[in-house]
Amino acid sequence: MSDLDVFREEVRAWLVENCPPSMRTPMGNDEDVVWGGRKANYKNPEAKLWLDRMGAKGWTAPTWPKEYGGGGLSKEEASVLGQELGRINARPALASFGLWMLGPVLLEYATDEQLKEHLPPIVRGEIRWCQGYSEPGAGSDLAGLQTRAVLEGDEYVINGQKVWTSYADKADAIFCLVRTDTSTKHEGISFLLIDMDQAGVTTKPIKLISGNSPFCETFLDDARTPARNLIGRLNGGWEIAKKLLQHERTNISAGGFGAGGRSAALEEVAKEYLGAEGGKIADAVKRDEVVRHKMLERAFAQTLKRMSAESKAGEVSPASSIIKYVAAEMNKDRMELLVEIMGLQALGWSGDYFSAEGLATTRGMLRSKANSIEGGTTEVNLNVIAKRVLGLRDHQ
Amino acid sequence: MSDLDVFREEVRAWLVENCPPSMRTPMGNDEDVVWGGRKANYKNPEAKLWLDRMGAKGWTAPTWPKEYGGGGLSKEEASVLGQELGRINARPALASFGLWMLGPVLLEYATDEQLKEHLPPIVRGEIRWCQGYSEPGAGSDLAGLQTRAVLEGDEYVINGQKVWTSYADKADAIFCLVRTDTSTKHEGISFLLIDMDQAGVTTKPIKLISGNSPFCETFLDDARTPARNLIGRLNGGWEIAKKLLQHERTNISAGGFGAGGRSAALEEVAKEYLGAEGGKIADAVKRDEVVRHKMLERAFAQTLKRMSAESKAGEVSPASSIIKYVAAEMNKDRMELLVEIMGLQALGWSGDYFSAEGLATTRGMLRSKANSIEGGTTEVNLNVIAKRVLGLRDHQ
Amino acid sequence: MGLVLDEEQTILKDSAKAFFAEQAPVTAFRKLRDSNDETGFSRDLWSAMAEMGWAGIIIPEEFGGLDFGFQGLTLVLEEQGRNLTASPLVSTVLLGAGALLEAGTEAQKNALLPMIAAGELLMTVAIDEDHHFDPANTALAAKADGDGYVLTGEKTFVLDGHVADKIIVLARTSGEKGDRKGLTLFLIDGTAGGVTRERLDMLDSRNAARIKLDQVKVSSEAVMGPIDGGYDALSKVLDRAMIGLSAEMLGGAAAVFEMTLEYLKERRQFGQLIGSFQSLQHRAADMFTQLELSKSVVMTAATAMDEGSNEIASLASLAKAFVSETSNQVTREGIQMHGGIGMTDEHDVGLYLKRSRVAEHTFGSAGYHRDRYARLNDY
Amino acid sequence: MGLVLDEEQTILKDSAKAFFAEQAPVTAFRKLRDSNDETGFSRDLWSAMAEMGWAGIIIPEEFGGLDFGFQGLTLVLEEQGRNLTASPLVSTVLLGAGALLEAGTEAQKNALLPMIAAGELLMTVAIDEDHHFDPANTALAAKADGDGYVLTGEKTFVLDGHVADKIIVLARTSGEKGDRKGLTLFLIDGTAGGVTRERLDMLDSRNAARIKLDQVKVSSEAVMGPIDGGYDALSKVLDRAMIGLSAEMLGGAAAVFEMTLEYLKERRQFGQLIGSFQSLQHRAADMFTQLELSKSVVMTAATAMDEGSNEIASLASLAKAFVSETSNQVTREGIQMHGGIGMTDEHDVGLYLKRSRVAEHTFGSAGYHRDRYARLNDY
Repeated sequence: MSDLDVFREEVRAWLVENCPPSMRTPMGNDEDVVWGGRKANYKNPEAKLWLDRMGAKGWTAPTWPKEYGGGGLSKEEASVLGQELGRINARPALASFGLWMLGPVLLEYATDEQLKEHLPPIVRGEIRWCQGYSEPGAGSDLAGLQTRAVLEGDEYVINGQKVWTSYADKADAIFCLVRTDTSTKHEGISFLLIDMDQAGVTTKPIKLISGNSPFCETFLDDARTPARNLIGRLNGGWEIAKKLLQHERTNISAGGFGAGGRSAALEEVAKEYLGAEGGKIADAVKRDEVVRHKMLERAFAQTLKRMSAESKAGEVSPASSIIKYVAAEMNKDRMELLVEIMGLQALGWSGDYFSAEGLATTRGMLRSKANSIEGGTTEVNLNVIAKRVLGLRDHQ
Repeated sequence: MSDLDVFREEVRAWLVENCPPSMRTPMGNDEDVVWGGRKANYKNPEAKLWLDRMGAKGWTAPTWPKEYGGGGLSKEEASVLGQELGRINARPALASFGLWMLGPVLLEYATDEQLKEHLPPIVRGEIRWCQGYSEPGAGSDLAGLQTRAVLEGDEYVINGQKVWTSYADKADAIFCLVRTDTSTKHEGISFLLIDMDQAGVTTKPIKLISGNSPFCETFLDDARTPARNLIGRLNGGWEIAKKLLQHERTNISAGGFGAGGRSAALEEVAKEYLGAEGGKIADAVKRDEVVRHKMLERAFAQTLKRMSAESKAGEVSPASSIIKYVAAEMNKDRMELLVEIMGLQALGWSGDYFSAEGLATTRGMLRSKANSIEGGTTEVNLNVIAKRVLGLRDHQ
Repeated sequence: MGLVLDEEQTILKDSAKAFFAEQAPVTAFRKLRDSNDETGFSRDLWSAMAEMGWAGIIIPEEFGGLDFGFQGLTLVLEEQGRNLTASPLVSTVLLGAGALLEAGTEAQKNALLPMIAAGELLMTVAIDEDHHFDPANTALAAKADGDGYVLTGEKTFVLDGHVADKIIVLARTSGEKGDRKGLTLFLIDGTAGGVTRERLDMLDSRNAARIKLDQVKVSSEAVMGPIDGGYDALSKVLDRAMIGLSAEMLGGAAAVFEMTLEYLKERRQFGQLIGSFQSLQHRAADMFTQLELSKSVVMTAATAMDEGSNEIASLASLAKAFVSETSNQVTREGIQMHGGIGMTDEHDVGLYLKRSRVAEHTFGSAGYHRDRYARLNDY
Repeated sequence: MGLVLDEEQTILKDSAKAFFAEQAPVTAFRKLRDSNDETGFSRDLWSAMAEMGWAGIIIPEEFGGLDFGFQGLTLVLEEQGRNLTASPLVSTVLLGAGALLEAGTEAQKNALLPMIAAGELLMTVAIDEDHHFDPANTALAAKADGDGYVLTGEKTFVLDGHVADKIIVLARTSGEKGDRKGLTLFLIDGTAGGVTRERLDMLDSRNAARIKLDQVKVSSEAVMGPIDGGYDALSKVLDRAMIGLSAEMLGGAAAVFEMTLEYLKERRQFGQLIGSFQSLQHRAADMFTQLELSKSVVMTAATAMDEGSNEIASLASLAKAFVSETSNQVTREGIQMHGGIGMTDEHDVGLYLKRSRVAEHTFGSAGYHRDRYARLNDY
């Protein structure tokens, strides 16, 4: 038996022992997602148990080094772990911007001291991070940000406003791009970690057209953070930002977008709402649109697989812009197509008359409009492909 | 009886008398078009007779002043003439860039002397004009033209190369944009008339992907023209060029594009090549595409009508860019759709196996690709709409 | 006239523009939405609109109307769409008055048209029973009973159905669901015994209701138009409704385009106005082009209605299909070009998108109308 | 392997790239076209390709082949497509060898596969009878006659049909035109008595023929695969052909994209490189994206073929439909972005467009394959 097989046996045995029964059932809705953090509220105590056990093993971050609380697994072992979790339909123990976004950047840019301070709480889900990037005046033009950080003694004092900070109202801390030099654009940006449990940080949820408020405005008024929370070089934040954006694009896209109706297969919904004749979707024109979409989804999945096979482990590349571009437009089209298929049933806002599936489609269609805006607009992604991949230049 | 009714009676009587029988039959193909000029070759003597009679009345240019050979008709009278010609399915007596393009510009910019010299031969079809605009280095960027004209005594000496000159190999004379000042771009262009019957002017047909050669390269090597053939102001040619381009866009679009398959209705072709079930095109997906196209064609026709109703007589506006943009893309889509519908029958190049309709579709599809390039590319038209109609600006 | 407005029409359009901008701008609709008002529109506003003559704009003078013509109504609808104004113009005038003019008996016309023109009567037509528009798919049964009928069944997506004083119900008097024959129109009271009404909470916060009819008895005088021939009668009413709604959608799309164009001219990114980026310029130019085409199809269809053209049905489907696609494109682009701010509930563009999606599906989607257009033209 | 080339495959791809660039670039195809050569390809070139092992690349070693795998063949086809090379690779290897491997008797395999591998035998399959691809629409009749059959009917669009030494004919042994049952494959000589062949002058100047069979007698040994079960046998052959042709189209589209990208980087208008105009940048970025997706579908389908996946049919239709759309988009944009020069016969981009349109319709258009994909997946 190979080492990997041995490992697999161990994992399997551990899971039998440690994955609580309710954690092996499909998630009902967004509320079942475990984000951890100081303010976490576990309706299901088994969710907490599952997080604690996985966190203790470091398996929420399987490939991170053991010394920082991670699982210390090889890429192959992590893959085995993923397969075994999938085999029993285990729910993710932890959803976390700390795991997906901040951690990888810290591992590349932080000092040993910083890693020891910040990674273990992320792994155990003891802290919930959010990301402070966009500002009201700087959307796609991220580097135009104005939030100022000034060093006073051994603390940075931060003033400014962030916007589109996901779940900032539920987060404990924020990783932030701030301006530390106003005389230059890209080279005057630094990357700071800021605790949000202070008077200088306030948040205000933004209500979206979908009726939800996953994003906030975050106000920094004389907020303070110790100087040791500067990650990487002073004024070296833009490089980190670009890396993070690629992580974000890849994560957003691979994870699928937003809410609503992802579970039911498009063709089954079409058969139900448009009728079927001889096993075929009765509306031949819509059927063709469904096939087009299914084909694109499949081509996209194959491309994700191919790009992942081509890339070196952990590397992110301009290909992330291709992925993000396709994923965003594809999901928007999917939701519009679902609305077309479901008709009136997907045009309701609330009420018993409309099916849960219908309401989720309506809201999901609305939410999906942000897919091509958040984490890099479609326009910015096309710019990146044109310039960084194809080598086309700006006007001279 | 109103004056117009009297006029209508007169026209009707004149047509009975003067329109030869063969000129009241549908045209068979492009060869039946009468372009006139010194090199004209009339296979059908009645075509020549019809041209001579119409030319003598000035009715090839019904609204041009009588003193310049035109018909001197009011807009209303010209409209009556058009209706009566249509009523007997009369063929156009003359097709002519002189009538469509040069004449209107001369009427606006030329001196009385120039008008007396140039308009009458155009009206009578005694001269065939072509247009010398594009150059190899300057496509969409028309004003980048390099063909030089230098005044020597009372003659301009012209050196340079024009390209995409329609039917230059069959034309007697060329109206040309030339550079008369190299120190500036738009303000260094003049508008010159040049006789092509001289050693300094040679033409070379360009073979297109469709196999036809409607365009030429035209070489000007020490070509000469009298100084009196300058139209408008020295270095004032760009204003004339813009007017002419609008005329061209409107003419191209209103006249429909290129060759191939325009006659048969799309839906009938679809029924024939895809089959019909219960009177419907059997392929429901293609049927939807046919309807989309038919709807667009109808919306376009209605828009032409509306814009013509809105515009002052004879005025051309940036709306010409909208018209040109839609007409070009619509015709390209139509031809691609026809190929899709006809399948193999529209994939032949020559030979008896393929129907004439099929071959015309193949060639027409290829020819149509130029629609969005000739007379202002789609990109240029979109720029014009964005800037001149919508008021959007360039980067500052 | 037709494709260019004449003087009277221009005056009407200008006064409609001023009226809605003053009395019923988007802020008014937003307030209405946020108040969760069950009526779903302002009765005061409707009275004011009636005073302007618009409730009776297509009603002949003999019935107290303005007899201004259908084109005039589309001009008002366009301005209403531009401001997202909630009013019973579609339900009461396009559908209700339209149906009376098309299929009403003299008695029905005499009784109801003057009340509509005065803004005193709300009407609607109940058609849909399913999640896709298709009048032939009517199952709601009307059984002969003495010299009257008994109606039983359920309707959905009835515009202003929960507040309408009179409801014209499309019911099956013979044949089976799916048949075009065997349908009949009945005029019933909104508050008749056996009628239950429930307002649906729609995406666009506009009025639509689910209506249940349980053994609703009506006399033979309730019949509108020919028995078993209701489909054809209704089709003519619907042509009017499709064109009118297209005009409303055109107004909404034009408003979104204008606010987007403004934004392109004021928002800066990367040190430049975003409207100076060529890819956005080209997309804006294309939107403008589609709007110009849409304007033509709406004006042509409205003119044809006034002229009694025999192509009205085709032109109505052309308008509904074409403007729906344009509205979809413009609202999508409107959100995208506004970026994050367009995603917020606070910004108006989302309200237009919501209205657009519902309107696209009202009286048949673009796909439905392409099929209908092809059928009408024999292919 | 699969989605990333292994070392052997990389070597193969590189050598194919070098081979076609040297021995069969676009200029060679242009010369062939302008010579109006009736053979329609270069026999010398085909011998050279056979020497490279490509004629036998999917043929098992026992039959004299290279047994390199189907993926290898798609790599060669991609490079062939990139250079517009005319060769019998599709007809003889994808179709001919494919059909022998799928449905040939041992005797047929033993006799023919080695000759194919050696480049000494040209083969093809005759399927189409109409202007749209649909094997079930076969009417060409095979009537039992003693212990053999008599074939009568007409085929069209037979790739390399006028030069093929052996032709596999899809014929009807029972049932009616439109039925999938009742079809049988027959192997006949290209020069058999009763066979008339005529080369069609196609848009892409590549080989396709019309073939008439007038009372062509064959023995029972000419039967390939099950009697009346030819549709299923052929379907498997066609899956291979669809994937292979998709690879060729991908190569052509990639070539057009590359030459267009070059042009964007060198052509100036308005004092700027045209590739610096954002609308062209975005369209170029989208094309590149579609090409990346196309590459994935071709590689996935080719891998599935080698692995004997039970999803091959779906993946083949996915590849053909998806790459056809991409090829259409890229060739259209290629011409438009080149402007006038792209319209001239002198420029290569038009040649690619012509090839693309014919290839799109070979073995079923994108629309055909979307329908097939949905059928295969039960919706």
